[in-house]
Amino acid sequence: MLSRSTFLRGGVGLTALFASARPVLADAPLDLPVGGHREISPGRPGGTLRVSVATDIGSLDPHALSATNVQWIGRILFDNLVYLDEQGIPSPWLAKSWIISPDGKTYTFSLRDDVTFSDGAKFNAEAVLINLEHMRAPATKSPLAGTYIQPYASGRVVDEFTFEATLRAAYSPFLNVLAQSWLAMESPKTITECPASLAYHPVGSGPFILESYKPQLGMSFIRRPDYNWSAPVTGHQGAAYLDRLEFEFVPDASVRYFSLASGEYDFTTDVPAQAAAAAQADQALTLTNRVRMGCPNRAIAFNVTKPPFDDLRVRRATALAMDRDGVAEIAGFGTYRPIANFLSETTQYYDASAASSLAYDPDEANRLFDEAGWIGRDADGYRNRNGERLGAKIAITSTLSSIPVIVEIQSDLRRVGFDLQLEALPSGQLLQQRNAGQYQAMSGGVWHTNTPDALYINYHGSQIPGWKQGGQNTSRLNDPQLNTLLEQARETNDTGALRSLYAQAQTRLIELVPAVPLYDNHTVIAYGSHVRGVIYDTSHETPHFETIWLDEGAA
Amino acid sequence: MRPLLNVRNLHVDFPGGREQVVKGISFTLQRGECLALIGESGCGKSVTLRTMVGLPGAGAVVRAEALEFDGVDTRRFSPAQWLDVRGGRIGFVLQDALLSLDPLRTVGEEIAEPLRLHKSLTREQRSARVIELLRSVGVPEPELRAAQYPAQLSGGLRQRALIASAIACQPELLIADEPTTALDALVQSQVLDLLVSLRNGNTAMLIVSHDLAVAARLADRVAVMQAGNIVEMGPTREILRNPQHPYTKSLLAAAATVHAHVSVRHSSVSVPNSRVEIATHGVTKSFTGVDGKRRIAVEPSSITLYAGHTLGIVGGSGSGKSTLTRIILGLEKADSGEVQFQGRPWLSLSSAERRTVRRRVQPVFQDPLDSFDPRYTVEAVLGEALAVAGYRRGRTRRERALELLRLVRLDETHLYRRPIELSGGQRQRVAIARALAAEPAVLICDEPVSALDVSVQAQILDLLTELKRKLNLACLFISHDLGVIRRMSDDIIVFHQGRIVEVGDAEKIFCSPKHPYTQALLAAIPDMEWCTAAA
Amino acid sequence: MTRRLLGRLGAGLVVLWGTATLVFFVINLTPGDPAITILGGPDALPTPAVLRQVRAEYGFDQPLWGQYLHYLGRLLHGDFGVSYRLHQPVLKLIAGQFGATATLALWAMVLGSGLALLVALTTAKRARWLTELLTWAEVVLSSVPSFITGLLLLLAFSFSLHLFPSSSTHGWTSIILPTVTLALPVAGVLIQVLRRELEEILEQPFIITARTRGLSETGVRLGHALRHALIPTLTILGVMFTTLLSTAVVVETVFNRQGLGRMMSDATTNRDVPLVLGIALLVTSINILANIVIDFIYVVVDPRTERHE
Amino acid sequence: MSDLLSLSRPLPGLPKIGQLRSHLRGINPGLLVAGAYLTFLAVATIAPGLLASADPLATDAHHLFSPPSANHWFGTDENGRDVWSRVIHAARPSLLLGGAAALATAATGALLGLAAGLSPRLLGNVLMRLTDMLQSFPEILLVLVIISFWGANNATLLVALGLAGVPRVVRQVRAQVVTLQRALFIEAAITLGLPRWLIILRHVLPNAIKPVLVLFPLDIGWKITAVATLSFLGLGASPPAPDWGAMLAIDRDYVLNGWWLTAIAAGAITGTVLSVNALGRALIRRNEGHR
Repeated sequence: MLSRSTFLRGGVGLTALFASARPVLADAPLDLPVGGHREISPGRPGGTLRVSVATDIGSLDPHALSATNVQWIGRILFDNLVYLDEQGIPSPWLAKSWIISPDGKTYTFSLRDDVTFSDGAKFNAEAVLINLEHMRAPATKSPLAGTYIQPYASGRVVDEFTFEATLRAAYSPFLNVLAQSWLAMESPKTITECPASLAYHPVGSGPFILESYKPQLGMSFIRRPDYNWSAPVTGHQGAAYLDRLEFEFVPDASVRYFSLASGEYDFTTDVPAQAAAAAQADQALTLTNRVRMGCPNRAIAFNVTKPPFDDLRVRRATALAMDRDGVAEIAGFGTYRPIANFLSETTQYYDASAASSLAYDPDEANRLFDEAGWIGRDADGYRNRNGERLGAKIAITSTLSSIPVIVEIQSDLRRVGFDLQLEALPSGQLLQQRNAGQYQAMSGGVWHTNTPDALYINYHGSQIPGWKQGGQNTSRLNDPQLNTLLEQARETNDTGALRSLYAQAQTRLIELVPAVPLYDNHTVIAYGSHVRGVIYDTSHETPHFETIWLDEGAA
Repeated sequence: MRPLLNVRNLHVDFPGGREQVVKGISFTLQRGECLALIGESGCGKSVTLRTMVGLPGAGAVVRAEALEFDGVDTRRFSPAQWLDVRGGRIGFVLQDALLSLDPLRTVGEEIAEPLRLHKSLTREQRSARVIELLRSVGVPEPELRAAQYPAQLSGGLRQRALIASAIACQPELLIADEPTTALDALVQSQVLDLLVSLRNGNTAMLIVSHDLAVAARLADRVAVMQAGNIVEMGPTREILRNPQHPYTKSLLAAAATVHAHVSVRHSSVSVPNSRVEIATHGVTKSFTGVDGKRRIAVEPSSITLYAGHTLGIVGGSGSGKSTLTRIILGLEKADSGEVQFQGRPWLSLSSAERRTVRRRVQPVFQDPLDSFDPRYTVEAVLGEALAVAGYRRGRTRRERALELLRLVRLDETHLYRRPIELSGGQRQRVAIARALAAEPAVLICDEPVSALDVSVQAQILDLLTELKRKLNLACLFISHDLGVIRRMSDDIIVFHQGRIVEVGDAEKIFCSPKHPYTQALLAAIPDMEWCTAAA
Repeated sequence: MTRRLLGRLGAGLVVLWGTATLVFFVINLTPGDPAITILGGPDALPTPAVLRQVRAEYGFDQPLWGQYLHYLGRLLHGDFGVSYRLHQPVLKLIAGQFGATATLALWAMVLGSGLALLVALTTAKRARWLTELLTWAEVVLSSVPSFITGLLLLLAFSFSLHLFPSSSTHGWTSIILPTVTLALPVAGVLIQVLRRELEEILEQPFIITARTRGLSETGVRLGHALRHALIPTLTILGVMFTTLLSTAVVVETVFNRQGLGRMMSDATTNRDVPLVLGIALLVTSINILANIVIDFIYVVVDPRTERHE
Repeated sequence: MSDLLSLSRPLPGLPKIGQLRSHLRGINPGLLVAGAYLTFLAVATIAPGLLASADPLATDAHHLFSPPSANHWFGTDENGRDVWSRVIHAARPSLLLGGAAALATAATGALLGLAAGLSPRLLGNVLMRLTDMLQSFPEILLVLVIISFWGANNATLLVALGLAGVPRVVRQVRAQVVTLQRALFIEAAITLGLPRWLIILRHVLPNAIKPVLVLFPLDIGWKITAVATLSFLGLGASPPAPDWGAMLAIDRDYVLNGWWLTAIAAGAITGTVLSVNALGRALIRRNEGHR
């Protein structure tokens, strides 16, 4: 997902504001997601949690959305068939157990028999069938869930609590994606009777029930008292502790920080990076910073089919010219980790050995440009070859929030004689270019998913965006060797084979440089010190709300 | 007896602004007496009036040895005392009732205002009193009028309503600033009658006018003001008969030339053998009014204008005289009929054909300033007209322009100024010069002197007369002022409600008017016997 | 009167039709892939079947003229379509946001014009230094862009002094700063116009007449001048409506308020075509209606208007 | 809203040079400050290098948010760029775009207004209905639609901002043309036998566009505000080009890190609009004084 966060929060007076004006550029320790996925001790029930959120996603049907917020909204309203354990291995949730056929094409799930949806509908094999059909039905217009289960061919209700899914081909990420919030189980009754209402009146089996949703303004949830089926990995028993959750949309970064610090809110799901240092310094606040799985932030994705980036030497040189530490500093003010690999470190089968060869090396960058024939220099200091200036346009949306990062990259590239021009386009025109492949480079963004199959989605030759299908392979890379590796990884469930295949894929990507990974994809949240019991989702590293409780004595 | 007003050595000036406006005037006014301040525009008479009610204007500095109303020094009045005096003991009538009555309030509300401020009457009593007042100033259907807005009333009725509001609280002093100036001759006469009738109480009256005739009709005494000073004061009859100060004399002389009974025309009585310059045949014109009804502006009318001859057209406002002249100028299309210029058709020409001869018929408008492009200097104004007459840009054109300026008694210094920087009389001279620059055969003068002071009027009229003779121009002369018409015209046409009611030799019409409207018009001329004697 | 009203309404309908047409074509002639937009933008990963479904459902596979006629037809039935991004009926969305902006605009109008009337009535034609001061005040008020005023107020009163909540939903006090931000430029323009008008009116002969009747300064200003000053005020308020909406876009963004303004800017940046069209039509009709209403209020305030018609 | 300032009468021209000195003597100190500020901006527009030597685009990831100092008069921003230099270099695009948009509005409006006022009744009415349409459609929405859908480059910004305000000018010019056609000096020219085209060219046109010219400076102020507002909403100049509104939009997210950034950008915009408006108003007042 492209994460888009802006804005601050807090209760510091202007004096404090000016005093803390010098940014803290270093020493903000990185809180890598080690643990934090399991409830340590039971909390105290009662109370209302007030939460500020950067953006409204406009709709609440996870199957019909691809937005980031679904990750934690999903855990509030819904449950999934499976849940990842702390090692990233699928573990039971609504499905108690499952059997995978040797050819990897048939999954037989044995389901819990005590789960109900908040509209009274019962959770059973029929419900799973209806949900999977709903995700892939064209009428749902699913931008994500439907694609994640694309290999799913048919489902069969074996008995009331046994469901059998048949895939067209083996698809090793199948269980992982079923653990993601976008593939949550919705009430079969609502899906069949009133699918249109799912957008603003979703019904699930989760620990909270939607009380109200006011677009652009906020939403509130109330506890479901009879909830008793949290994923075993979370260690939580019974209903949620909080009576009520109140979310309000606060797009302005400064306001988000100041209103948290002043106590107008207890919690924010989106701490602006620039306020992280201040939040951390504030004794009354707790700040957590977690790295998410998937592809890290690639500020630039090269179009490998168009000059100048059809030349591998130019791609590599461009990548080596970027000062990764500087960029990470500008983007994250010390909260974001620089990374030079195509998978984030927390993702399963991350291969650390591949990482070093894209490290910042301007001398090598210059050498490569020379080698590629870009020897001349013009009056502005840019390289040229046969009178043609070395440069490219990068297409960005005019509302992109990470502009300082692109600007820093532009400045880095200028030092090695590469003229990177920013072309801010309305999103519609950007999509047009993206489909038609008429761009030299694009802002790559992040792609969060809980499986290394992220690489398939982002770099497999079948995933090139076009008019017929969406796609995330904006590098338009179609490397037979890489394609084979990623296809094979989808077809096996053997851990050893997977590890080897994904390691090879990562190495291959570093050879090909279709994009430049720069820094990790983080979730930065903060909350008042009276807020206790915050645990994180194993798939998304976003907070769970059913385990949160309020320690009034500390408030 | 103690005078109601006692003013001694009054000075009013506006520091940082214009020069002193009132420079030490003295006068007294007894109860029941009427004093008229006479003078031309800018002589300080209006400021004097407003000083009497403590409203000389923003930033004014008032000094005087005595400034007493009913024995009390008005300079000691507190603001609250002034509020009691104004409207309660002193009534004030301003010049133009259309502007002097609040256009957003009904006539009744306006008249009730002083009653509300000074008398404790119930709402019913007030409205009854308003009706009574309206009736007393001669407004017919007072109930209806009280509910109407000022703009819905005719000029005369409006002025009466304004007077009614000033006398609502039976003030001891009624002050009137040019009370009849904006009105047609007939209406003016009726309003004067009303003011005369009001004098028959114990009310003192202080009026200001530029019109000697008005003073003659109303005032017991006259004070002549010039540039902030009273140059002469005395009983009306005496001053008018036997003026001592040269300024008074010149004023009277100017008025006399304007209003001369004796013909001062130099052309022979009629010139039957002269060429016909303009002839109209059955010209008609009607407009669609805002109410959607057709209103006839000009009924079939035929007039003939000879070279070297002046044809005067007289009539009240809205009588159609201006529409007819606009048709003759080709600025308005006629519904039917034809106009001939020098025997050839004029109206029926295509605009392109007419354009070549247009310069031969030139207008002089009432408001010269509006007739000049605001961006133009006098030189450019004249230059444009000279170009039409065939003068190319260059020395000859400049010399011709200077020649024209001299002809209208202006000089080279005026050439580079813009009309806005000139006085009213000078502007009118430039307008005449422009008309002459085009070398016309016919001059059409639409109220050319109405906006000017009397002494300036006389000069402009003299100039026109002289030029007409010198250049043998045919002249169509439109005015509402009978005196001016009589002085200028060989023949006269009387217009009334879009129709020509009387045509004929000027003297004959003045001596023996046939049509009742003409008779009424002539009867309304203020009596100016004394003027004649003075001249 | 009735005929005139019908005439105005008829002309209004033509204007609406024109607006709908203009916006429809401006939007649809721009390049872009609305299907992907509907599916959530660049991070959407739809299957080919989903893309086909979306294009068919929204008629993108039809020629533009077909889409236009279809769109007009639906408009005639009062169907404004479903938002691309929010997946809810446009009318419902607009209805949900309208109140907030209307309340804000109304208070701003009241505050702005009240302030302007008060200042103008008390200060017109007074001492020179006061005039000088107010001339500058007018310039400042109407020059400082609203987003700067808003930021300053937010910084000073919310972040620093904690007098008002920084978030938009916390109680009635949260409307105060946005209202002030919105009202200040209104006041700036109105004060300027009113003072010019009043200075002219207070020179009029009928004001002198009123004074000579013994009417006090307050009486003159309230009894005569005020009503005259209301006429240009009305004209401005009519024009002001669109200005207020523009300012609302900014104010709602700065203060994180929900409302039509923010929905409008969100809808345009997200290329939510049905929503943009819906808002355009709504705002245009309100504008037309407001001006008709103001025209008729004129008749009440100014008896001359009707006769001049 | 500025059509409220429209003057129904033709205005006389500007004062002559000779009168200028006496005007200067009585001039308001505030206006002098405004004039000085604009002169400074003019220099910044023509030769920004004279005032700021640092490269407005050069980043320095290791000196983000430096407070104002001798090296960096206004400190550095979120990319470590010199803010003083950025503020100075941002003057040109703001002023040029503001000026060009105002010019586009005035020119388009004047042409259409003349056409509406002079063309036959039917055509004139059609033009006026089109104007009504444009006027009922809120400017901000028009601008947002054009820019969101066509992109925020200089050309679309110019079109969008130029179009906004055109109805006002059309109405103003048309009203002026209609009034002028009945003006006495036009009739005087007709009676001189001048052809219609010459009268239009010589008398109608110059007098009709005078009020537009008088309001021109105020419109520049409005357009500069609009440019800044659009940038603030994220619809303005493309990064990394220095632009006041964009600086403000980005910097307000960093209030915590460098509050002066917000203050400086806000100050630059406010100062410019204020100066332009103050001088524009003074010009109007002077014009009225000469009526």
